[in-house]
Amino acid sequence: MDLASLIFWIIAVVLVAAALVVVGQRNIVHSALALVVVFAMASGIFLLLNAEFIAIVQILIYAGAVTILILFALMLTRIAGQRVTNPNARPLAMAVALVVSALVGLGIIFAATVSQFAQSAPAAQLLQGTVCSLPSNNVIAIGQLLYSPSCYSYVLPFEIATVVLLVAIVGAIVISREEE
Amino acid sequence: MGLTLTHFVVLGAVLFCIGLYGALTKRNAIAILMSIEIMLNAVNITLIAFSFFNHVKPYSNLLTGQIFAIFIITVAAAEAALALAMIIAIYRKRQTVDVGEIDMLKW
Amino acid sequence: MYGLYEYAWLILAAPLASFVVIVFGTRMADLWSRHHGQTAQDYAAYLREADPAFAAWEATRGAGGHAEQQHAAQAAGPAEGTAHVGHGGEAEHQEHHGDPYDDDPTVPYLTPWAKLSGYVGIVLMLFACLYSWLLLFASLGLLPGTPRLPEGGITLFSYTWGSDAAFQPYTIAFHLDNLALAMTVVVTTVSLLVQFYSQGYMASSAGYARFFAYLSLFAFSMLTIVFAANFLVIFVGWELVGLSSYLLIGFWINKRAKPAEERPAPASAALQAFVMNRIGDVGFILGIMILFATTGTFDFATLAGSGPHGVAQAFAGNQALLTLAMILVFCGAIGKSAQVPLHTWLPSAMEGPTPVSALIHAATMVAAGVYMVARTFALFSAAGPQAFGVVAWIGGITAIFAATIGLTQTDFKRVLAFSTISQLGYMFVGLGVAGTEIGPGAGMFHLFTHAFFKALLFLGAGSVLHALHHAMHREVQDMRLMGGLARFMPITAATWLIAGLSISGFPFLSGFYSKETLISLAFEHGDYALWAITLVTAGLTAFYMFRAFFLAFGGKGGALGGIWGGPYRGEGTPHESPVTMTLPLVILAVFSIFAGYWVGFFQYLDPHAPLLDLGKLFSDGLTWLGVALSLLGIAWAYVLYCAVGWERVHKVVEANAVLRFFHRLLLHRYYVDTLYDWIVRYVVLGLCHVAAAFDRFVVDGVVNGVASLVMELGSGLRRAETGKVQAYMTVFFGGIAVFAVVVFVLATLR
Amino acid sequence: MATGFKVADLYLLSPELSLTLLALVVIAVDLFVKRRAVTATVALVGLLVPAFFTISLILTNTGSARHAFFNMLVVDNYALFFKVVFLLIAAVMILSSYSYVSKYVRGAGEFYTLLLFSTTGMMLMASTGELISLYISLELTSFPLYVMAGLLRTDQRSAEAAVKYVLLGAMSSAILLYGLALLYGLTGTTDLLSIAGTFAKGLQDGNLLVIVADILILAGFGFKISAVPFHMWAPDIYEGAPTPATAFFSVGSKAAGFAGLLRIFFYGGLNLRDLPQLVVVVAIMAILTMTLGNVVAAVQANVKRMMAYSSIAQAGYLLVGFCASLATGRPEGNAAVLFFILVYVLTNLGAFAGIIALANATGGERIEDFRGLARREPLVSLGTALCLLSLAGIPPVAGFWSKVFLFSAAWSQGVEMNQPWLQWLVIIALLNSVVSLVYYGRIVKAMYFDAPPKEDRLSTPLGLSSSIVLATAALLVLIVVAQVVLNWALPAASMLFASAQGVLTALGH
Repeated sequence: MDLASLIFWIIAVVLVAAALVVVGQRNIVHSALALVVVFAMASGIFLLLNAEFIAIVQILIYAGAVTILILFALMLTRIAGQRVTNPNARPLAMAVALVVSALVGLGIIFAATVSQFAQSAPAAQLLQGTVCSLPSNNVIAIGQLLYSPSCYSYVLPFEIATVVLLVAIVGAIVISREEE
Repeated sequence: MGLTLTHFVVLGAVLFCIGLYGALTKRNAIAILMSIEIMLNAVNITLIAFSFFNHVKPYSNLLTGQIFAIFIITVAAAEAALALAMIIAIYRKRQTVDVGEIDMLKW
Repeated sequence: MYGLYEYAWLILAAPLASFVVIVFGTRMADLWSRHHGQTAQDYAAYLREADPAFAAWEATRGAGGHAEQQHAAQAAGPAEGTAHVGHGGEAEHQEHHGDPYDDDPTVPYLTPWAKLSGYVGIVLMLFACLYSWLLLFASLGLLPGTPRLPEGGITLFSYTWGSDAAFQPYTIAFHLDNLALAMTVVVTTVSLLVQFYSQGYMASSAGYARFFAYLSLFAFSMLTIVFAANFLVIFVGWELVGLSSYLLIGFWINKRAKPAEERPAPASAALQAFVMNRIGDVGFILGIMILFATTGTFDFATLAGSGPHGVAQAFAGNQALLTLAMILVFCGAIGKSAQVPLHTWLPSAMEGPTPVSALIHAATMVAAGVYMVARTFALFSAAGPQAFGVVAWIGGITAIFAATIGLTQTDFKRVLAFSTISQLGYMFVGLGVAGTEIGPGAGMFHLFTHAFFKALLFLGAGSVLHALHHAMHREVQDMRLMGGLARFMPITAATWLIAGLSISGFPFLSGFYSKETLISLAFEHGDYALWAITLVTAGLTAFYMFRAFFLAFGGKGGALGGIWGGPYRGEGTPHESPVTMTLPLVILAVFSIFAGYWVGFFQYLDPHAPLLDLGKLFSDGLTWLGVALSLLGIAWAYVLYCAVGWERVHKVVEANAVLRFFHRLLLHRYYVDTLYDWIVRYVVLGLCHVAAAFDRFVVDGVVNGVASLVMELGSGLRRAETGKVQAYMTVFFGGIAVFAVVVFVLATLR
Repeated sequence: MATGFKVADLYLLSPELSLTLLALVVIAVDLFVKRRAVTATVALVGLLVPAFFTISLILTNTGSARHAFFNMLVVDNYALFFKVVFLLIAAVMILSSYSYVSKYVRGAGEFYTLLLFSTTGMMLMASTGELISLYISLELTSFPLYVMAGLLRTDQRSAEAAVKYVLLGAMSSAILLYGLALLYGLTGTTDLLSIAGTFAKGLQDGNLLVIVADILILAGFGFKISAVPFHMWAPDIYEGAPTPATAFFSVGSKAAGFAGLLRIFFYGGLNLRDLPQLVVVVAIMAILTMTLGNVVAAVQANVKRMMAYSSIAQAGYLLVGFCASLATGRPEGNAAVLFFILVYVLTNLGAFAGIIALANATGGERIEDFRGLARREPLVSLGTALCLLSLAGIPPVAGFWSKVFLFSAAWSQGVEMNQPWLQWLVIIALLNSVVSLVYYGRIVKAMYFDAPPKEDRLSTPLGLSSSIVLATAALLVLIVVAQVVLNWALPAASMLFASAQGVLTALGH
């Protein structure tokens, strides 16, 4: 077993365990803290896959911002005197949920393991525009792919994403604004 | 035995599955949201794994999976903000975040 | 090349345009201006000043209405006398007659905008009329530089709804050929004159603008039939004609029934016309459906052609079905052209304003049936002699049937109504006996000439009624209350005389040519029974037309031995109608004289048909036999109504048991209306009860069963919507899981 | 091939660009001008700008697709058709929602802004040729919808609708993302044309992961178009949301969902592999959707809830056309789908305008509140009744013809391509149409044959009555010009196939 595999297995086990804690805990704050572990471990997986930038972003946005957001929300929606802050559904519902999610997961895993992925591109070059060679630095490469004007880049979705963020801001403000 | 694509895809699927189970069983709306975040992370892992193991020339030159993941992170964060705002809004009106009790609209 | 002809759709568009302009333009403006300027009360005050008749009527309405109510209460008998307040309105409704104003007098009649809408209608119709005459001359080759129409005609407009092959038969197509053009001329000319005439006739009636809108719609509908290139369009026009006739017959919606004169209310007359036509239309639709189901097309030219969609090929070996189809199609014509046994609506339709009657009888509605048969003549030819036999015999029976009824009617307009039915019968005889070598020419020729003198007869009658209305301040249609009107209204009388002579087949007038041709055709064709019927009918026609003439315009003691003038049996002093009404009479009189001189008519419609051989017509003894019979009829009418006088004739008839029986029989129109009444009351209503029971217990049972099943299922399924978000998620992913399993199983099985 | 970004590319993006700017202008106007009418007017008049650009794009359309931003923006007949539909939706929505919004909704200015943003997302979704932009556009479409559901003033049900919508929406986008990720993994690219090429050449049949990806994507879009079993959100959210927002969901979400679905399945060449299994899934979905929608709609008392089930049922009919095209590889079914969508959009907007008018005047939205409406408000009743009859598919209104086109396309393709089960699908759809008469008829009956609870005249604001008149008039006009629209829809639908075909040709198939 090489080092990468070892790291992978460690991270994977912790990741799954933390995720199970998130869905298993009956105290919502513990769940939230376990969620931070999930995010951090996922970031580790990203590092393993040569996605340094995303690993950092993952830490910054998920482990930082989103978790804080969730914790704030938890504080704001606290119900006094409630012992179980993160209750489960009824046993029957849980059983059904287990079956359903197991089916979905197993289906995907089964399909993924027996299927083959495309190994070669079609004969003709179909991508529009020039594909520039990317630098080995992950951050620079992603920057170039996000908004390079001359090479193949995802500038349109990037611009749309800005509007999505604006909509989210406007929406969050409108929703949470106290009635005038 | 080196790491293969299957390792990561299966990890992603397992994670997705756990998130899904959480979303289906947790009754706190915020917990559901957390479960959904796990599911999205699972998707991200899958995507980045695909990006890493992409052997299809010339597409493998592009880090499409990573770009996709960035967009997902962005949107998920925005979605989380939006959802939390709504959960807080309904908490203010009903004093509960238990989705089992949020069932005025039915039938 | 056919540039001039290609704009013939303008003729169709003109009345539609005037309808639209009147309804959405002047009528709106009228309503607006009335709302803002002139109120109904203002108008009543104005009318009180301007029209002494109105003031008088209004004065009697207060007192008389009350008196009538008491009268009604007495009539209802002591048992119902106590309920008099509740039933007063209804009783008055029953007993009401002699009301000078058939509509609410406080509704303004002739506002400037209404007047304008009349002008709009007339001007646009004038354009259509002139254009159609121009085209007629062009198609006769009289217009230098413009070729005649090609034999198959030209397509004016074609719009296929949907490019899919399945939609190909559903085409809106208009088509112009000589047949259509001849009919267009008739329709536009009569419509124009009727509209012009209506200016005077409708001047004192409410809804002046509405009337012109309806007239335009009527003309448009008829022109749709005329230009139709396939059964689909002709059917649309057919129903539009039904609609507009419904609107026009029932135009005086507030007018009541007059049981004393056996006259229904316009509203119910309109309904009767509509329903009768629907009965015929059932056959029409079935016929069209058989044709379409077998050939796959509605197009006349295709049906008549020899291609795979033509009836010749499609019905090969199945001639009986084609004959059946064409007889069913002819059912539509029976209804529309008021042939026996669906004729009863036409006399009732006399309740509409008289210009409408003129329009219906001369050009627009009843002519549609004849025109349709002429239009589908090739199909009837293909169907063979049985189909033609049905056409001819229905026509022949109707001709003599209606003519005999006409002998005894006392209502001025009703005589004309039965004469129309009778003459339409002639046209069908003409179509039925002509055979393929002459084509539809003979029947259409009579339609062509008849249009002018029948319009003239009706407009003349309208002129008389108008005059009497003004003289007596009530509606008079009974000929026994007229007499000697020729001295009061010479123009009307003179033109009416011309029309009467023409319809009687007096030599050298238009009716002579068309009618005698028909009769001699029946003889040549070997249908001696039909020939005899038409010959006798000719004599009867002459008799009742002149009976009407002498009763209304002449009478014992008048000038020219009672032909001109005589003792006037009504009250007041009638006057000749205004020039807006007499001018159309004069124009129509000219047409009534000369329309028959178009000897190339047969050939115009069908290039292979022979010319109308005048020499043969004049030299044939049979022709003069017919003329002699007509003259005999005229003479007999003169003897009875000028020399003897109708009172004495009446006494004689009443004294003789046999004569009395026939008089009753004819006066009650062979009791056909009574029979229908009975059938409707007992048979149809009985069937309705059966159908209602079936509907209630079987149909409703099934429907309600299915509905309650759906409801039960729905009530169960809606419970799945628990309102719990996680249940929704579970279903969502459960669905995915199930789909995945299904697909995996399928993929493995493959 | 374009090598990089050109200013001319902005022209192709101009409708969306101007719409975004308009949304920003509206928010700014709302900030500085207190009168709501001004905001609505600005939004409505401002729509002329994207409309102008769209028309200009249509006029300069040569019939072949134009690409910009590395094929992430595709301007072809298909995209233009949907752009028109979405602009129509936005315009009618603004026109008909003003009175209700200013009365019952908090943040009226934001309502319009969100509406415009959502429309932008829809337009982008119809005209994008790449998965990432597709996903982002989908979210741009959805986010405003989530918010709009919760905007009803002081109403717990509205807040509940918003929470449910956002949670379910997040779930569905997660599952869609998984599908898209698998698609990317399978083909190595997110460019739809490249995916089509890879599907045609680089993958073999019997690839289970392809089917899984198909199902996941179908589920994601099935949520948007509310197809059974992904429909559960619709009734609750429809009932709880402000009525204009409901109207917008019922047409916008559905049209956008179908726009994306057809784009990804046909333009992206997903129809090139493992069809039989996929078609079975879609057919089952279609049958379930039609039947459940109609059956449950029949027992609803709340009109908005009933309309939700009705819209589910309509999605079922649309799936029949989609299924036909999927199974036979012929564009006719999709063309009928496009026409059906246009008619459905107009009809539903008209019907909802009637419901808004009633809710606006009386606050009631149950079927019994419609009693005698014909006497209280004849014009609106007539328009609503016509729209409902159109939804039921009663001739001769356009709804009838859209159904005729859809079913006859499916039927004739079933005959031609020897797929007899398609005819059974059509028969089931026809039976469902009969069932649908029950509940549409109930409202019409209530409006025209029941005694009104109050003898008064309701006054309908100009915007509402004009939008209902416009919608109804459009329905009647569509009867006549149906062929014109079809002549546009067919090339649009063919183009989706043509692109995949073009790929195949380019690959030397």
